Amino acid sequence: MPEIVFVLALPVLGAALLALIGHRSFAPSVNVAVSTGTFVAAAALTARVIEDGPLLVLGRQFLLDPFNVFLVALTAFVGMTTSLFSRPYMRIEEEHGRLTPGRLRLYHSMFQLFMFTMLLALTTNNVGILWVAMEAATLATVLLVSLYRTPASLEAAWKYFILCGVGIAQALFGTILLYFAAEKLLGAGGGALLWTELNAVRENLEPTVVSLAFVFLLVGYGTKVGLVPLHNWLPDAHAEGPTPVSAVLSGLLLNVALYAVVRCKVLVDGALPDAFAKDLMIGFGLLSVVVAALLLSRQKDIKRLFAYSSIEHMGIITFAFGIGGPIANFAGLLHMTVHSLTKSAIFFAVGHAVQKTGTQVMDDIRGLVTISPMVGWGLALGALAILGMPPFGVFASEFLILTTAMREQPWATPFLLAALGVAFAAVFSKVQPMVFGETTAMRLPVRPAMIPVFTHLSLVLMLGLWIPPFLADWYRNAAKLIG
Amino acid sequence: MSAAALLSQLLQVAIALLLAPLLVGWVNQCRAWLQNKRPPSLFLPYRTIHKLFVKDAVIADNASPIFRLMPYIVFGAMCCAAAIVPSLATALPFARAADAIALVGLFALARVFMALAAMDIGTSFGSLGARREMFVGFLAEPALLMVLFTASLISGSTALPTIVDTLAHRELAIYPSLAFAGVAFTMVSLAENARVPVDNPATHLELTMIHEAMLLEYSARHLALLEWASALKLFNYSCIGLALFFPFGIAEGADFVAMLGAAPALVLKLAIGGASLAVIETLSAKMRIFRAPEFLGTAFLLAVLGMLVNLLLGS
Amino acid sequence: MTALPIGQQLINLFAAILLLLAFAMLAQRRIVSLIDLFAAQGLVLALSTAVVAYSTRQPHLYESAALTLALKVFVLPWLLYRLVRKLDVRWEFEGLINIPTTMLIGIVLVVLSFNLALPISELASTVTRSTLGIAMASVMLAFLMMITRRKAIPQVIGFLAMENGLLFAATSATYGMPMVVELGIALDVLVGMLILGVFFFQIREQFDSLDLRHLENLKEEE
Amino acid sequence: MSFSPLALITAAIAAWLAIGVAGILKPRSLRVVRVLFPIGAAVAVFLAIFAFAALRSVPEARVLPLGLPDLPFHLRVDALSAFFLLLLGGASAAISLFSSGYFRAGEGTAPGLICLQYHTFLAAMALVLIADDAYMFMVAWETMALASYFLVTTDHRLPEIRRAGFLYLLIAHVGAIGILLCFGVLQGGRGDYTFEAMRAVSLTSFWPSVAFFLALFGFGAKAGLLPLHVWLPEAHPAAPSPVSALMSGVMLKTAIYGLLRVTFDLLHAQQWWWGAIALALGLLTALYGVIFAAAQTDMKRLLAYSSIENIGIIVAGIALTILFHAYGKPLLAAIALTAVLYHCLNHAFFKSLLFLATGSVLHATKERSLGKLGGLIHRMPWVALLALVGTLAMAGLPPLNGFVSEWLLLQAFLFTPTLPQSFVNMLVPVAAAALVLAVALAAYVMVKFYGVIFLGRPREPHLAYAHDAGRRERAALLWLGIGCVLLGVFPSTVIAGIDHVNALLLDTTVSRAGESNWLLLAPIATERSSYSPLIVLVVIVSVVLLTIQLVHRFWHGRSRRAPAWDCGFPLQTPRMQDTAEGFGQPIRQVFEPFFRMERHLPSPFDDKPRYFVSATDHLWYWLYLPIARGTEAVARLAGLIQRGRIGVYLTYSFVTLLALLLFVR
Repeated sequence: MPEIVFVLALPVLGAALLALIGHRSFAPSVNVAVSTGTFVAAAALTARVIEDGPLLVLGRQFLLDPFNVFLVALTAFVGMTTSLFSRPYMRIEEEHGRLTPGRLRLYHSMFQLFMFTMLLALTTNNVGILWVAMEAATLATVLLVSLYRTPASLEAAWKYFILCGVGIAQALFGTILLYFAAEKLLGAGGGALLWTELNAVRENLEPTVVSLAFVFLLVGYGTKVGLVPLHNWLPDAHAEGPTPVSAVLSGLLLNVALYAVVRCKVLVDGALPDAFAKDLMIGFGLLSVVVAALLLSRQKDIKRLFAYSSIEHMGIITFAFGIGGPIANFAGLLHMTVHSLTKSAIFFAVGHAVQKTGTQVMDDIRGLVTISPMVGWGLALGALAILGMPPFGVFASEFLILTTAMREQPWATPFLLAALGVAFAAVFSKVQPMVFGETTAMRLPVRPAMIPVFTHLSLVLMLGLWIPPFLADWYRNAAKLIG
Repeated sequence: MSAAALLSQLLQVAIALLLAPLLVGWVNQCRAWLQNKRPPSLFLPYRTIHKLFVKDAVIADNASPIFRLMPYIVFGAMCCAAAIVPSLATALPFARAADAIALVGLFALARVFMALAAMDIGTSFGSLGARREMFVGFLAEPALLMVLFTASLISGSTALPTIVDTLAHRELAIYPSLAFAGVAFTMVSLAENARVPVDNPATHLELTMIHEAMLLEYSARHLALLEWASALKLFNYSCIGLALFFPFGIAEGADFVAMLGAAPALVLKLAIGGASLAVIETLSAKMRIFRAPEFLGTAFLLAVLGMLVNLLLGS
Repeated sequence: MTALPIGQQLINLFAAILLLLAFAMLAQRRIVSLIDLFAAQGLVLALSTAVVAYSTRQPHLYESAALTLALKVFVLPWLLYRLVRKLDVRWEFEGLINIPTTMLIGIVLVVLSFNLALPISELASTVTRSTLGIAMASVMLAFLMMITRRKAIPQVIGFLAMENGLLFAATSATYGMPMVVELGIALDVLVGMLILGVFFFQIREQFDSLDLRHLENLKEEE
Repeated sequence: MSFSPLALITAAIAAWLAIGVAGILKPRSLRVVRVLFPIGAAVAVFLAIFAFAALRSVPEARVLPLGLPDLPFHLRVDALSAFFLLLLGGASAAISLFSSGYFRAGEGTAPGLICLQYHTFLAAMALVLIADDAYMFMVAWETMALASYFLVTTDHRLPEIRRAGFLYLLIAHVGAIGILLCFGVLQGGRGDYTFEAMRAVSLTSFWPSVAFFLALFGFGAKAGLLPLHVWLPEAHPAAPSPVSALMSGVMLKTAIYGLLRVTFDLLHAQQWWWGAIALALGLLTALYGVIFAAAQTDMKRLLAYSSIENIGIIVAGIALTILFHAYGKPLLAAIALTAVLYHCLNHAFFKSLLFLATGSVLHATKERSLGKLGGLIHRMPWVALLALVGTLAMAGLPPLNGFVSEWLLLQAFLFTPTLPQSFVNMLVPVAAAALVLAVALAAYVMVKFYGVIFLGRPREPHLAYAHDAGRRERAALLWLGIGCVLLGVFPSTVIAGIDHVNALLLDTTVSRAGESNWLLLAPIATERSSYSPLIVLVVIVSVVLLTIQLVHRFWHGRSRRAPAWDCGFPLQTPRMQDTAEGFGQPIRQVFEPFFRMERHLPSPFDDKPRYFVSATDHLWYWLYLPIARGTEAVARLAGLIQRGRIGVYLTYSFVTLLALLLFVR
């Protein structure tokens, strides 16, 4: 199975290589090259899975089914565009003297390591390894968040580490309980932690244990998803880390954590007669949407703003998976895709905007279209897209989620209506004056890397108007898988 | 429509045109008697109109075409109304061209043009008059419509001929709804025809005048047409009132004989109506302009009450 | 009733000691002795794992016991000692909540986790099932400790103690996780510890103290 | 591909989009725009023609290979959508032509970008009208909102314009979510979002009512129904005049279209009490709008408020239709619906005409405040003449078009007492009274509007240099003016067209039932009611001509010019004319409770006496600000969960964990 090996090996080798060569002028290009290679491998892998269905490889340790393979492709793609974006961005940061070559070496190798952990978490078939990979992802990003070594970034990293570490520990306890429940059916040893095995026997898993396990798993991985009230690390980490890191945190890490939750939900749904897991996820999702929308209206820092919007969207997706059924799951998966594309695009634009104006305080950012039309329009369109304005893809998924919710969970729709309204008012009233209006700032000489932004946005636009058939089948199968 | 019908139609309009100034003269005479003055000649209005036609017209420097065209349009609208209102006969061809609602629309058209022309010169009094006129109008118009609605609810139609026929052919009885409507109609027509207590046609005291303030800049033939038009308006309103509340003796068919038969009845009814108008004007005092809304509001209320009563009691 | 086999008696003993140590850590203010307690906990954990391995003939548990011994008794405490010496932070001041209250809450937690663990223990087929409740309790107590401590290092020790509790749960409930996972966990813990070490110095050089009160600036303003 | 109407309409829409893209190619060049907009106008004319063809042909559906995987874009054109497409084409043809002369370079957004936004706006509106599934409808709907938002904020440097745009987009978005939920109800849990499927679903218990009121909320937000009207008077003055014309004249009608589509096409049975509530809401809106219009001093705000009034009237008509239809009186329902559609058409024409006229005035004088205009009839005769037509039409005067629809609506009101429900019968006189009051007030407002702008003497010296509109503007205004007259004079012909819609929605028709012919309009029977604007027009005109002839024959036509007499007042300045405030003052006084008044009267001792009065909307203070403050307060509370202390955060997750564990037990 070459592809999977490449997908996993390339980032590791890249990390090692970048750590060895240190920060040379060509290090960013190496970074880009490795990420591109990973994406190519992932694409090949995806193609194969589309051709001959789910794969179970390397001693059943690695599973590739429609659900995770599309996340693999997405992750590799966003990783590639992020590396493209970070090349000029980091150079400017260095020119501004905010980063030293040593830190850039750290940044590049850690970036690759982070990619590896996420890809591992996605592809592994072993629930335990999944946990290990999630923990490793936390560790890798902690150093990225504290890259600037400013007091604020240290504080953010510390909170991130402790909160996620503790959360992850709960997840480990959940995993142990899961193993405990499975091992009576599958016998001790590696088999009992393989998701495929668990899934095969999920009807016979002991309900009480599984429900306990799911509580621990939800609280654990939910902390990384950023579900309220476990979300407190998220805005700090997003606001204080370098922008490329915020982009991948928001666009990828949250997805991966949510992926873990959903994997567990599948098992629990099988084991429990009642809709225990569904109810929990609906509750958490709704709470997150509402609270995040409210907090959005109080933000002053642009990156914090979009961090909260990530919490809101994760809430929406959790809500969708909680509803379940073909349409809601389809919508949830679609929303995962468009959210990570849009949100990372927004963070790219935000990064350039912040570099041009030299501040993250929104009241001091004005008239971006006059400073740099590309950045301005990128931010405006991205914000409108993330707010669920058609013809962008975010609207497509929200359309499906809301219309389904109206019949499945009517009681929830008033909250959603109010929350989405508040979120729109909050974000748009802040973005509009930043994009338009008068400005005193000069045009900076540096050319922003806008290709990633507009690639993402045009993809999102396409998904709003036309979803390629293979992608659609893919979502459908994944939705069926999630049940 | 047959030539005879057309002829009788024209006859009715002609009669209206001729009788209108006479009605005005008659009202003034009655009022003079009631106020112990020596009455002016019954035909004074005709002389006035002729005199004005003879004079040379003086037009303000910055007058626009609207200003010059307005008298003709108002006059035309009033003639059209005279053709529609069943004064002598009901089965007239033009009566179909506009029902009660359209009739009110015609009056509104005339009013709007008067107001616009009054604002055209840009004098303080002109715009003051225009404002007050529209102010009175926006309350009087709905009241009038409500009155007509009451009638049309009784007759199940908004076509004036049908209304008149139904009302004329009902057995005599007390109709509280019509009573309400009658009072409302009287009040409205007082306001609409610039009569005391809302307006005083006999004065140019700037604080009180409404209708006259709009005509200040007019002279000669334009003024003559306007005088004539307002006389026609009074005539039309009286005919509407008579048709609604005393529809007796009006000609059913459209032949001359019937109409000639109906003419004396009409004259008689008009004489009585004019006299009572004079009485009202003598007995009541001109009210401040800001009292006008209350007055007209009462009329409006009465008209709506009339409708409600009609729906409640079915009569 | 017949007396339990010796192995199980030992395991129960170790479990009791583990719980006791957890409480001790909750009560302990001096960082150095906190580290000692942590090391002791690791030792007990390793011993119990070994006993389980012996009494249930599970060779792979010996490896995990060795791993625990190496990591939790030698490497991590050593690292912590060095840190404490380098940063010389010896004293921990009053926690957020005073000790007696903490203790009371701890008791409540223990009762609660016993309750929660009971149904699971019923199902367990292992000789060590009764200790699952204790494992959960020590996890909870570690959690409580993390909440109540104001200094960075005790918080981290709490974190590691939680890891211990989890491992104990794994061994007691399921005779340990598969080896890959065990290794992965161990690796994560080690790396995490190293990163934290780096962190302490950074925090120290930024705020010249390890008091977490300095790390309360990122928040929603009123 | 056969040249069916739908295909041609789709092609026209595509052409619009192409024009927009062509505009963006050279964004800064004004010449390109000058060429592109007339082409867009031509496309609009063709669209109108195709729509007219579609109006009389059978419904026709197509599927585009776009959209969601299980839900490609469904297109369908039936009589209802065709009618509104006709409206769109007819009005936008003139507006595009006007725009080609209107937009100048340099102010705000680049002309090429405006061209793109403008034509996207047009295309989106057309797509809303031919959408046949919920997803495409929503996409087109929101695209419409977005494009119009960008057009409104063309001059985005001004904060108040940005504020207006924000308010507009916010309310539009919230309304859109309401519509979305409405469709969520309509699909009945089947997961099939085509309108075809929705027609098939039969909802039970309270679901139909939920759907209707969600639709009323959503579409009402777009149409400017109370209390969601606040964006209109902000957005219309902010937007460039052609855009205001397009939004007020056409876009509001798409909301009416949606309401009709949901109520009469997708929902099967209507409840009478929907009608009652909608009636109350509509009339309240009408009165509210016209009263505020009377108090305005900005000409575009005035027109915006009068749009609110007209929307209120239209909604009242829809409510009547619901009432009649619920009580199984199809003919009366058809009359009411005819009135509704007719009024939509009329409003599209005269409101666009007036907004474009204000645009010309704005360009000629750089003034928007009524207090600084006046006497423009001498400087810009063309605009003045055509604006007069619009003014009379909007004042609802015969023989112009505004009157016809109001006449029909009043007829419908008069027939209501035949309903079995006595409560409704009691409601009607009051409702009719309110409607008539609103119509009469509209006349007041229009006299103020026209008189203050075009008549009297210029209130500012620089007005003397005002110039008349350009050739293209004139042509556009002429088109609309002629439209007003024709719509007013040949009602029976128009109604014959509208009857296709009646046949579709209520399967009955007006013109075949009554005794109407090309000359005479008699929906039921000539005995019941009849109206012939043509005769009225001919009579008045002939009398006017005849009188002029006779007067000149018997007497003379001599006249001379002289200074105004004005009761002999010696000196007169333009300042002595009535101002807009003055003209609105009586209304403000009578309807005082409607306003939130702030008056500053000069004291006798001021050396520079200033009079200042502002009449603002109570709803801001009773509804919107409380909501805003409430959200603010809740948000502050939510902020309290994040106070930065890590111990507290840990406690959150700890407590959550314990709570869940107990929940599991």
